[in-house]
This record gives sequence, structure tokens and C-alpha cells, in this order.
Amino acid sequence: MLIEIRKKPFNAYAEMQYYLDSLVIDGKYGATANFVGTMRDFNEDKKVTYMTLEHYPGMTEKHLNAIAKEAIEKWQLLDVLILHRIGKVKITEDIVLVACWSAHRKEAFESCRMIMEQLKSSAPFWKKEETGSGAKWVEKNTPGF
Amino acid sequence: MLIEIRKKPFNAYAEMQYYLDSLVIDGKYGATANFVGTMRDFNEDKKVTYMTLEHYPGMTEKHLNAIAKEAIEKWQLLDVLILHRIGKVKITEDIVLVACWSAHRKEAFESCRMIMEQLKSSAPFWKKEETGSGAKWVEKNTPGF
Amino acid sequence: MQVSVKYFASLRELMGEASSVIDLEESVSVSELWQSILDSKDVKFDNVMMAVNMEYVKSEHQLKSGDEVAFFPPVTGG
Amino acid sequence: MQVSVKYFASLRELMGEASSVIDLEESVSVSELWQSILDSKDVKFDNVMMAVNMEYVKSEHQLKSGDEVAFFPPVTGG
Repeated sequence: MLIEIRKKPFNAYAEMQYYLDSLVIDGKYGATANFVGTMRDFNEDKKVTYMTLEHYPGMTEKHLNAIAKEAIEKWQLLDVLILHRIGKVKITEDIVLVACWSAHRKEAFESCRMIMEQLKSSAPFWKKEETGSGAKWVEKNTPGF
Repeated sequence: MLIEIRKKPFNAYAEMQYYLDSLVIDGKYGATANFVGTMRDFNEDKKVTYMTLEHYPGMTEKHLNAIAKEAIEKWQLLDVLILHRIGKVKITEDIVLVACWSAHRKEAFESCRMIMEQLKSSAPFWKKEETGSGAKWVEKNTPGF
Repeated sequence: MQVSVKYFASLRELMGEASSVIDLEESVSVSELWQSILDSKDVKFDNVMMAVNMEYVKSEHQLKSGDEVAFFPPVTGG
Repeated sequence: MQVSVKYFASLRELMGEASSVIDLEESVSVSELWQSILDSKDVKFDNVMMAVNMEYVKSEHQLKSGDEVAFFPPVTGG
């Protein structure tokens, strides 16, 4: 299990491969579900030029760890990877990566989605969007179900 | 949209990056859901040493195309990628890759899972497993829900 | 009329052939063709899936000359 | 007793500070602390989230000396 907060841009698929290469679950995992959240150039019909992501150092990591551990236990996962950007994020840069490895697909799909929903609703991160006509804190996330 | 049947091993994350680099949806996609099915060393408690995947040339591609197009329309997806192995597949090699790009996460998650379920239940592929004590056709897929 | 018939996977092995061309009367459904194949080969096979011209069809689907008919076991890809 | 208080995002901007140390009576709940902060600063803030020692708590959670208390707006990560 790896949970990391990243200050610099990361490449989601290079990270997937790099992390997978470090695992010793060869032959055990049959399913990998993976979600990548990426910076768009719009939000709720407004144009966005970049955004700044703030977090609560210490609590954010602790909270993501708890989410991941609960998912591993609930779905008997073989491994979980969560990466999340902070700082200034530009359009097309990846914001979040969640990946779940399991023997069968049901567990991978369900856990990946649930981790993302829990992250969205409870992990201490806040986005401030630069819209061209001033910066504004995002008030809430879009619903996931 | 790209649907491909591959005779040789592929690296799912290199394929993700390569395909993403060819797309012109920068700034439009905020969500990518991705599923990778990988060859395990067991199935239903039996040890498996390798397997051979057969398909119906022509119909398999046509059927996967129809599944992907239906998903794009239903969830307003920005793009879909489906790769599937045939031939002799060894342990740890990737069998299937499904990726869905959309503006928001709900659509990416739901479409990726639905494409996988439709692929599993209706795309013309057949697996023959080599168990050490002889080869045997797999009779049915494990349920996904 | 003639149709071409294809078999896949365990069914191909059971039939001992991957394809054949079969002469048929007019107005034969895909399930009637399937039953006549089972009878002529004297074999049984449960849960067959049927496609005509690379699309799934219902058992009552009427065949026409030149159709490509495929019979195969439940699919196990992914 | 003393607790340290942290603010994040729009709430940090509203408060004009990221953190402060506050002297409290014994037997104060996190929501009582929050109300006293709002009163002393003469501000309003809806939908605040509350954590003590980096874990979410209910509004009736009793504070103790040395606690790290955090107030922040609804989270918007991912």
C-alpha cells in the first residue's frame, strides 16, 4: 500500500507501472481497477485556467491511509495505491490516482470507486480555481453516484 | 475509439499512455477509469500454468465495437480503448484493457464496468487453461456483480 | 440453399472441424439447423450460443442462402 | 487549558490566520469552541467541518488540553 501527496506533476501510467513493478503479487492478481482524475479547462460551465490545491499536512495522509486500509479489509484487496497532487495544478495535469489490485474484478471495481467517493467527500483537500476573472474556492464536489 | 485484438503481450500502462497521447481531448477529460485483467496462476482453486485464448475473427471485433459505441452514446464518453489478448497467455501477462474517458467520474466508472461485464458475458472469446494435469476449456466466467 | 457453419472452442473440438458448408431447404431456422447438426453427428451440447453473419440471433431466426452461421459455447473472455 | 486551532482554505482566509493558540475553560466541546471563535471574530460560516488531533469528531466532542483542533470548509479534493 502506498499513499502519497505530490507537490510536482506526476504521470499516472508511469506511476502505475513503477508501483506494480515493486509489488510481489505476480500470478495472484487478476484484476486492476484504476481511476485518474485530471485537471479540466472548465468546471460548472466556467472556464478555468489553473487551480491551487491545499491540504492538511498530517491529517490528509492519515485519513487516506484509513480509507485504503478499510477498503483492503472489506474487499480483500491485494494492494492499493493512492497519489494526490497539491499546489498549483495546470490543465491536463493529473490530480488523483487510485488503483486497486484484487484476484477478481468485482472487488477491484467496487473498491476503486468507493475509495474515490470517500476521498472526494472526506479527505482534507481544497481547490481554488483561477477562472481568468479571479480566484475562487470550489464550494463542493460534483456527486459521484 | 480503438478496439484491438492482440496476438502478442502488451503492457497496459504503456498502452494507456500511448493511446492518450494520440487523443485531442486535453482539458476536456477530468476522469479516466481503467480496468486491466491479468493472467493469474489459479482459477477456481486450480493451479494454472498458462492459457490459450481463441476468438471469432471478425465477429469479436464487430461486437466489441458495438459495445464501445453504445457506451460512448449512453454515458457521453470522450473516448474508449479496448485491447484484448488472444493466443498463448502466460502468468502475469495482461489479458484485457478497458479504458473510458469522460468529463466527470460517474460516467467513467459506470461505463468501464459495464463494458467489462458486456465483454465478459458476450464477446466471443474462449479460454483453455493448462493446469499441469491437462488442458481444459473454461466453462463460464465468474460473476461481476 | 447453402450456408457456411463455424464452430469454436470446445464445440470445434467436439465437432472435429472448424467449419463446413451445409445444404439446407428454404425456411430453416438457426435452431432447426443446430438440431439437425446434433442429430447427424449424434452428439449433445448444452448452452450453445448462435450467431448469423457475426451477430447474435434468437433461435427462431430464419436462415437465408449464403449466411455465415456460428455455434459456440458460452464465452469466457476478459 | 490551551488548544491549538487550525483553519484551512476559505476559512483560513476569512479568519486572516492559519492557526492560533486559544485558552479555554475545562469541559468545552468543539462546537462551543467554534461558536466562541465565530462570536469573537464576528463572522459567520456555514457547513464547517471539525477535526481533533487529525480525526473527524462530532460537534459534542469534549476538548482536552493540548488538542489540535481544525476547522475547515467542505472538502473538494480528487
